Amino acid sequence: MAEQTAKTAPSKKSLQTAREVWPYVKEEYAAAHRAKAEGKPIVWSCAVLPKELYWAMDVHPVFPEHYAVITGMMRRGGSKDENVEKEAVRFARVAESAGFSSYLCGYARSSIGYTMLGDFEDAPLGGLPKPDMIISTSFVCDLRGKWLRYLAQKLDVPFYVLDVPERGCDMALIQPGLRSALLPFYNKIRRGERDLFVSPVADHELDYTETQWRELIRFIEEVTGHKYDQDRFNEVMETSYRTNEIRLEILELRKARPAPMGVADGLSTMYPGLYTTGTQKAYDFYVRLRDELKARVAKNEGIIPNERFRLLWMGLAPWFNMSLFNYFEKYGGVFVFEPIYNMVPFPPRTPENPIRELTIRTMQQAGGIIAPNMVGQAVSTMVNAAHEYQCAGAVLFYLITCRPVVYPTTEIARVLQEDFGIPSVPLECDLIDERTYSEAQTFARFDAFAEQLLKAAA
Amino acid sequence: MFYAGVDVGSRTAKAIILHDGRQMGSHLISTGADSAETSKTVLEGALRDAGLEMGLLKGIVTTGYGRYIAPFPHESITEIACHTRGVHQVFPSARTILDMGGQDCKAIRLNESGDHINFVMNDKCAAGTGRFLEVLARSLDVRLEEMTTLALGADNPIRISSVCAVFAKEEALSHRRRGVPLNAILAGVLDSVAERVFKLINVVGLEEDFVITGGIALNAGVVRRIEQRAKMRALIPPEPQLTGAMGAAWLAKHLDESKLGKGGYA
Amino acid sequence: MLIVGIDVGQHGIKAVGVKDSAIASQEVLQSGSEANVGAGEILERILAQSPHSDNEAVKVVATGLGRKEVSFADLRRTQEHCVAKGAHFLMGGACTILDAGAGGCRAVRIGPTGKVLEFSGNSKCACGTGSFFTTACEVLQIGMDRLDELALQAEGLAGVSTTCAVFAESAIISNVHRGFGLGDICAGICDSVTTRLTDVVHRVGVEEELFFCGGVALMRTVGKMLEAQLGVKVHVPEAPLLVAALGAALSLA
Amino acid sequence: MASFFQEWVEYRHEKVRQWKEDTGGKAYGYLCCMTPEEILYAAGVLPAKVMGAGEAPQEIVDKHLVRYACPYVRSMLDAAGRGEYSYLDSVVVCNSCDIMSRVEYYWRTMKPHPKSTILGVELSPYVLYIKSPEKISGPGVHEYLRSEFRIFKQHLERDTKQVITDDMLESAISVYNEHYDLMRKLHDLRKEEPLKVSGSEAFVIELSSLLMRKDLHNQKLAAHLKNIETREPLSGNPVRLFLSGGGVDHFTGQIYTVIEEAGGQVVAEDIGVGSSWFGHGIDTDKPPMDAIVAHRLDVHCPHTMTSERHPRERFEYVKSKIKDANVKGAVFFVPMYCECRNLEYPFIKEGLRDELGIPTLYLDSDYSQGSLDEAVSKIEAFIEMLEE
Ligand SMILES: Nc1ncnc2c1ncn2[C@@H]1O[C@H](COP(=O)(O)OP(=O)(O)O)[C@@H](O)[C@H]1O
Ligand SMILES: Nc1ncnc2c1ncn2[C@@H]1O[C@H](COP(=O)(O)OP(=O)(O)O)[C@@H](O)[C@H]1O
Ligand code: SF4
Ligand code: SF4
Ligand code: SF4
Repeated sequence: MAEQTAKTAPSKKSLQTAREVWPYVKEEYAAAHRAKAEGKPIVWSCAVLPKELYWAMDVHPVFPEHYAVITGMMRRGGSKDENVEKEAVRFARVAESAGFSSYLCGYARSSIGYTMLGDFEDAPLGGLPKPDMIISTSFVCDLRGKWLRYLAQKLDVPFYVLDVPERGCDMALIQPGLRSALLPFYNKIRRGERDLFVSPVADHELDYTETQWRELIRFIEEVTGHKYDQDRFNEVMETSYRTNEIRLEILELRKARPAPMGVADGLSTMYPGLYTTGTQKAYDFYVRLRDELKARVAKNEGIIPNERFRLLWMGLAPWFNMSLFNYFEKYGGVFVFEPIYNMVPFPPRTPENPIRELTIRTMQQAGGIIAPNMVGQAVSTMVNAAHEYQCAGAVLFYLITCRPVVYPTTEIARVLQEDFGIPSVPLECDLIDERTYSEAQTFARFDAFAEQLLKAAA
Repeated sequence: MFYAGVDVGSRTAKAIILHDGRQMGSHLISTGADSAETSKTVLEGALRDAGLEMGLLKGIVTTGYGRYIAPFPHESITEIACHTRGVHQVFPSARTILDMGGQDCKAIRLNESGDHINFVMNDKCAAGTGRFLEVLARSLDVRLEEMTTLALGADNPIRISSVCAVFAKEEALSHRRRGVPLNAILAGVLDSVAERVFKLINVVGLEEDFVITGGIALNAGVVRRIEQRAKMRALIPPEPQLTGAMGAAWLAKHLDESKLGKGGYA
Repeated sequence: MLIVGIDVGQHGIKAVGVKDSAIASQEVLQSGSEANVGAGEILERILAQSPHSDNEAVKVVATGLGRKEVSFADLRRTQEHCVAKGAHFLMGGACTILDAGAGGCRAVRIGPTGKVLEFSGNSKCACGTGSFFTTACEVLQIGMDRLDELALQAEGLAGVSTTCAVFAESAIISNVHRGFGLGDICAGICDSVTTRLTDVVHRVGVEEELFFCGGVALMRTVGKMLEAQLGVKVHVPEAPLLVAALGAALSLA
Repeated sequence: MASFFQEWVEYRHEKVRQWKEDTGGKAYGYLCCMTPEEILYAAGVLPAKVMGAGEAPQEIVDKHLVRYACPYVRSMLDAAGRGEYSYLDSVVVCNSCDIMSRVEYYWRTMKPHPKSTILGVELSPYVLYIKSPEKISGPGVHEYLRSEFRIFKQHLERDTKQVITDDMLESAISVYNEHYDLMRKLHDLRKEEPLKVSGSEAFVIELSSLLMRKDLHNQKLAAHLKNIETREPLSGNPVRLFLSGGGVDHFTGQIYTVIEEAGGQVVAEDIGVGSSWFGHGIDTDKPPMDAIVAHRLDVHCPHTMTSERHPRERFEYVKSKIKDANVKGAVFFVPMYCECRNLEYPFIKEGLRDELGIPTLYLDSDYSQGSLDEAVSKIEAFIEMLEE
C-alpha cells in the first residue's frame, strides 16, 4: 500500500533513427518560432487533420496537442528533480480551476492551461508561437473541435472546423461468424485493388467532405491572403504519397521475428509522419529508418536477445512514462506493434483533382477500416494486427480521459480472448497527467500478465 | 516434499504448509507494522502447527503486500496468480473470483486450466473493502463476527448515501443518535458494500461457478447480498482467508518440480 | 435582541451570541448527542452566559451539516453563507475564505460589501478535511496540537502515499516503520491535506489574502503551507471554529 | 389536468404499449432532437423518447461500456439490454455526441433485433443511425442532411410499407407547428412576474409531449394553458433561475423540485431534447423535406458547431433563452464525462458574468440519487447568495 511517488522516465530507444527524433522535434519548434519572427502566418491545428494544404499554402502549422506531450515529459524550467511538478500537471490545474473538468483529455487541459497563463519565459522549447488562425476537425472526437474553439475564443483569432460525417460502426466486421473469415480479406489490401471500406461510402458523404475542404481553402485564403496553387499542392501530395509508401515498407519489415523495432521506437518515430507529412525532410527521415530496419532484419537483430512473447499495444501512449514499453523486457517480452498512428495504403493519386483524393483519404481515416474509434473497425484492426505481428498477448490502454478511442477497448478485449484466445491486460491512466497513474496497480497487473504469458509459452 | 505459501495481506498474514498436495499446517495473525517480521512469525506458526522445522521446506512462495521483503529464501508471485491458483485447487469449476481483503477488492476471471484471463482491482478508496466494514463496526461498537446476525430482521434497511467510509461512519452514528434500530443501519451498511463490490464484478463479467474468498467471505450478510445481486450461489472455501497462501504453496511445489524439469521462470 | 448562531458540524456544535452587532457570548460543545438535543444544550449554555433580560427576544439561526434538524431555529442558512458573513465582520474588505472542518472544506470569494461572488467545495471524500487529521492522530496516539507542533519544527516531509483518509492509517504506519522522523511524518500529513485545500481555493481564485477558518485552521502548519503553495498571506482569526456560528448570528443582526 | 401529463411520464412504457394496442400502429424510439419526428408522425408512427432507467441496478452495460462514459447513456443502454424497450418497433440514433453515435453499435450488440435481410444486408435495420452533421451552417450542410433524411425516409417507407407523400408531411408539419406554438406560449407564461407555472410543471408538460402523438398533446396543452392563465400566481417570491443541463429525464428531472424546495424557480432552460428547442415553427413555404432540414439546422445544442469565424453561437443561444425572463442565476447540471457541455461552460460562465452580471453554479451529475442529494446544499447556498 505504501506506493512511492511514481517514477516516470522516457523509453529506452533501440534504433539510431529513433534517437534522431528529439533533435528533429526541437528543430521543428525552432522553425515555427523563426516563421513567426519572419511574419509567416501560423496555424494551430490538430494531428489527425492532413497537413499537406498548410505546406502548399505557406502556412506554418503548430500543434497544441503535441506541445501537451512535451509538457507531459518536462518539469518546470527543465529541472530533473522528481519532486518538481511536470508542466502538464501545472497547466492542467490552471484549466481545472477555470471549470474545465479533470475527466477531460490531458491534451486539452494542458494546452488550455498553457494558453490561459499567457506569456511566460521558461516555457518548454520556448512555448508556442501565437497563431493567426486555428483549424480543427470533427472526426475522431467531439473534444478536439470544442477545445480548439475555446483557444480561438480566448486568443480571439479566426477559427475553422472541418466537418466529416461520423460514420457508424461497420457491424459486418464483428459478426461472430464473419470474423475469422475476414482475416484473408485483410491480406488482400493492396493499393487500388480494394478500397478500405467494408460498407460503401455514399456520394453525399464524399461531396460534403469535399465541400468542407474547399471551404477550408477559402478560409486560409481569406485570413492569409495566400492563393491556393494546385501544382504546388500536387507536389506536396506526391511527396506525402511517396513517404507513405516507405512507411508501408517499414510496417512489413516490423513483422520479422525477432522484432527489429518495438513500440517505443514506433511511437517516437511517428512524429515526422504525423506532424510534417508532405515535407522532404519527413521523406528522408523514413528512408533512413527503412534502411536501418532492413539492415537489422538482415542481421536478424531484435530489440532483446531472446524473444519469449510478443505483445500488441492498443491505444494512444502514456507520454509521461514511456519506460512502460520496456517493462516486459526483463521477462523476455517485447511490444512489437501499435496500430495507432500507423499508415494504410493511400488512395491512388489523382493529380487532376487532388482535393477529391484528399477527401477520400480523410474519409478512410475518419470512418474507414482503420478508424481507431469506430468500434467494428477498431476490433478488426486489432485482430488483424495480432495475426500479422504474431502477438501472444495485448496491452490495452484504457485512457481514462479519452472516451472515443477507448470505447472499442472492452469489445476488443472480449473478441481477442473469446474468439482468438489472445489474453489482454488493461493499463488505466491519462495521456500526460500522471496524477491518476498507480504504479503499484500497473506493475501488479503487468507481472501477473507476464507470468500468464510465460506459462502459456512454456 | 514440504512446501510453504506465505500471504502477507494488508490486515492479516497467513501461511500454509503443503505436503504431497495435502495441507499439513496453517497459521493466521494480524499484520503488524513490520511486514518482514510478520511474515517470519506467521511462517513459524504454520511450521509449529505442522510439527516441522524451517530446514525441511523444499520451497517457499510469498505473496501479498509484503511479498518482497520476507527475511527467508523465497520466490515472490503476484496476489492475483496465487489467489487464482488457490481457488482452482479447491474448486476447479470456478470461473469468477471475488477476493475482498482489508484494503483492496479484486474481481478475477479464470479459465478451465486455472489461469486468470481478466482482473480488476480497487485499492484507491476504502469504500467497498474490508476496512469500510471495520470502520463502521468499530463506530457502532459491534464485532465483525456478529454483524450479520445483528443485521437480520431489518424490514426497511436505511440507505447509507455517502460512499466515503469516513462520512458513512458519521451518517451511521447520526442515524443511531436519532434512534434508528441497529439492524436497519447495519443492513444498510452491508447493502452499500455489496452494491459497490458487485459493480467491480460486473466489469470483468460474472460466469459460473462464482467463488468468494478473503476475510469478507466470513461476513454471511455481505455474501448473501452479493449472491442476491449476482442471482447465483457463491462457493466459499473452508478457510476463505487462506486461499492466497494455499495458491502460493501450490506454486512453490510447481516451481520446484519445474526446476527439476525444464527451466523455471526467468 | 439577542441572536444566537448555532453551527451543528460533524465534529462538534459551536454557538455564538450576538447583541447590538457585537459578540456577547460563545461556546463549543463536543456533545455526541443527536443534533437537536445538542443544539438545545448549547443554547442554554449561551443564554446562561449572555447578558439579557427575561423578556428580551431571542432569535436562533442554525447552520452546518445538521442545520435542518434544529427544530427550534428561526432561520437556517448554509455554511458558505455564514462563513462569508463572519469573515466580512472580522476582516472588512473583499477576500477569499477557506473553511475546512471535519465534514468537508469549502472556499468562498466575497466582494468588498461582503456579497458572496463564487463558492466551491468538496464534501464527497474525507481527504483534505479534519477527519484526515483525526485518523492520523489516532494512529500516532498524539493530540492535534502535538501533531501541529511536530510538523512546524520538521525540516523534511514524509509523503502520505494514499489520498484515502481511511488507508492513511496504514500509509502512516509504514512511514513510521520506514524510519521517518515523527516530525517529518506529521509534516507529510499536513502537506497531503494542504494540497487538497489548495485545489479548492484555486477553483474560486484568491488575490491578496486568504481568510482561513474551521477546525483545520487551528493547525498552524497548514496555514504556513497554504501561504507557500498559494503565494498569498493567510489570516487565521483568533477563534476559527466559531466563524460560521458568528456569521449565522450576524445574518439576522 | 397536470396529472394527465404526469401520468404519461410516470407510466410511459405502459402508455406507449397501450397506444400500440389501441391503434395497431408502430412506435419508434428516438434519442436526440435532430430526429425528424415530423417524418415519423407523417407515417403514422409514434415517436417515443428513450430515457434512462433511474436507480434501477445495472447488470449488462459494464460488460460492454467503460465506467467513465456518460452515466445517462449507460443507464439507458442497460435498460435496453434488459429488454425494457423491446416494445419499440425501431430505434432512431443520431450523431448527437461521441457516445450517442455509438449507441447504434451498443444497442445492436446488447439487444439484437434481427430483421429480414437480402444478400446479408438488412432492409431496414432495427437501429436506424442518422449520420447528422456536427456543423449546422456553411456550404454543403443543408444538402448533406437532406440526403441523410431522405435515406431515413426510405427505411421508414420500407418498414411501414407505404410511400410518405409531401401532403402527408405537410399535415404532420401543421400539427407540429401548432405544438411549437403552444410550447412557446407556455414558455412566455414562465417569463411573467409573478409566476403562474412552476418549472417542474412545465418540464413534465414538455417531457410528456415527447412520448405521445402531438395532436393529443396539443389538445390537452391548449386547454391547460387557459387553466394556467386564469389561476392565482404561485406563493412566495422565488429566485428566478436558468437551468442548463444534459441527460435531464423523468429521473434527473427532480432537479426542478430540488431547486423549488430551495426557494428557486426554473423559468427558462437549455436541457437537450425537448420542444423548448424550437423557438420558431417550420417554414411552410418551403418543400416539406427542405423545411424540416432547415428547422433542424437551427438547433443550437452543445454538440453542434457553426461556420462562424469567431464562434459565440452557444452563448448567444443561452442569452436568447434568458432574454426578458429576468433571471438572477444560472445552474449548470452536467452529467459526468459530457465533454460538449463541460468544454463550453467556462466561456458561457464568463459571458454571463461579464455581460449580464448573472452568476453561475456548476453541478456534476452522475445520474444517481446521490448526486441529486449532494446538489441540495449547493443550490441552497447559491440561492442564498442571489437573495442578498
Ligand atoms: N470473522 C469475521 N467476520 C466478518 N468479517 C471479517 C471477519 N474477519 C475478517 N473479516 C473481514 O475481512 C477483512 C480482512 O480480510 P483479509 O483477507 O484477512 O485481509 P487481507 O488479505 O487484505 O489482509 C477485514 O477487513 C474484515 O472486514
Ligand atoms: N485543536 C483542535 N480542536 C478541535 N478540532 C481540531 C483541532 N485541530 C484541528 N482540528 C480539526 O478540526 C475538525 C473540526 O472542525 P469543525 O470546523 O468543527 O468541523 P465541522 O464544522 O465539520 O464540525 C476536526 O475534524 C479536527 O480534525
Ligand atoms: S486523446 Fe482522445 S479525447 Fe484527446 S484529442 Fe485524442 S481522441 Fe480526442
Ligand atoms: S471517499 Fe472516503 S474512503 Fe474513499 S478515498 Fe476518500 S476518504 Fe477514502
Ligand atoms: S449528456 Fe452529454 S455525453 Fe450524455 S448523451 Fe447528452 S451530450 Fe452526450
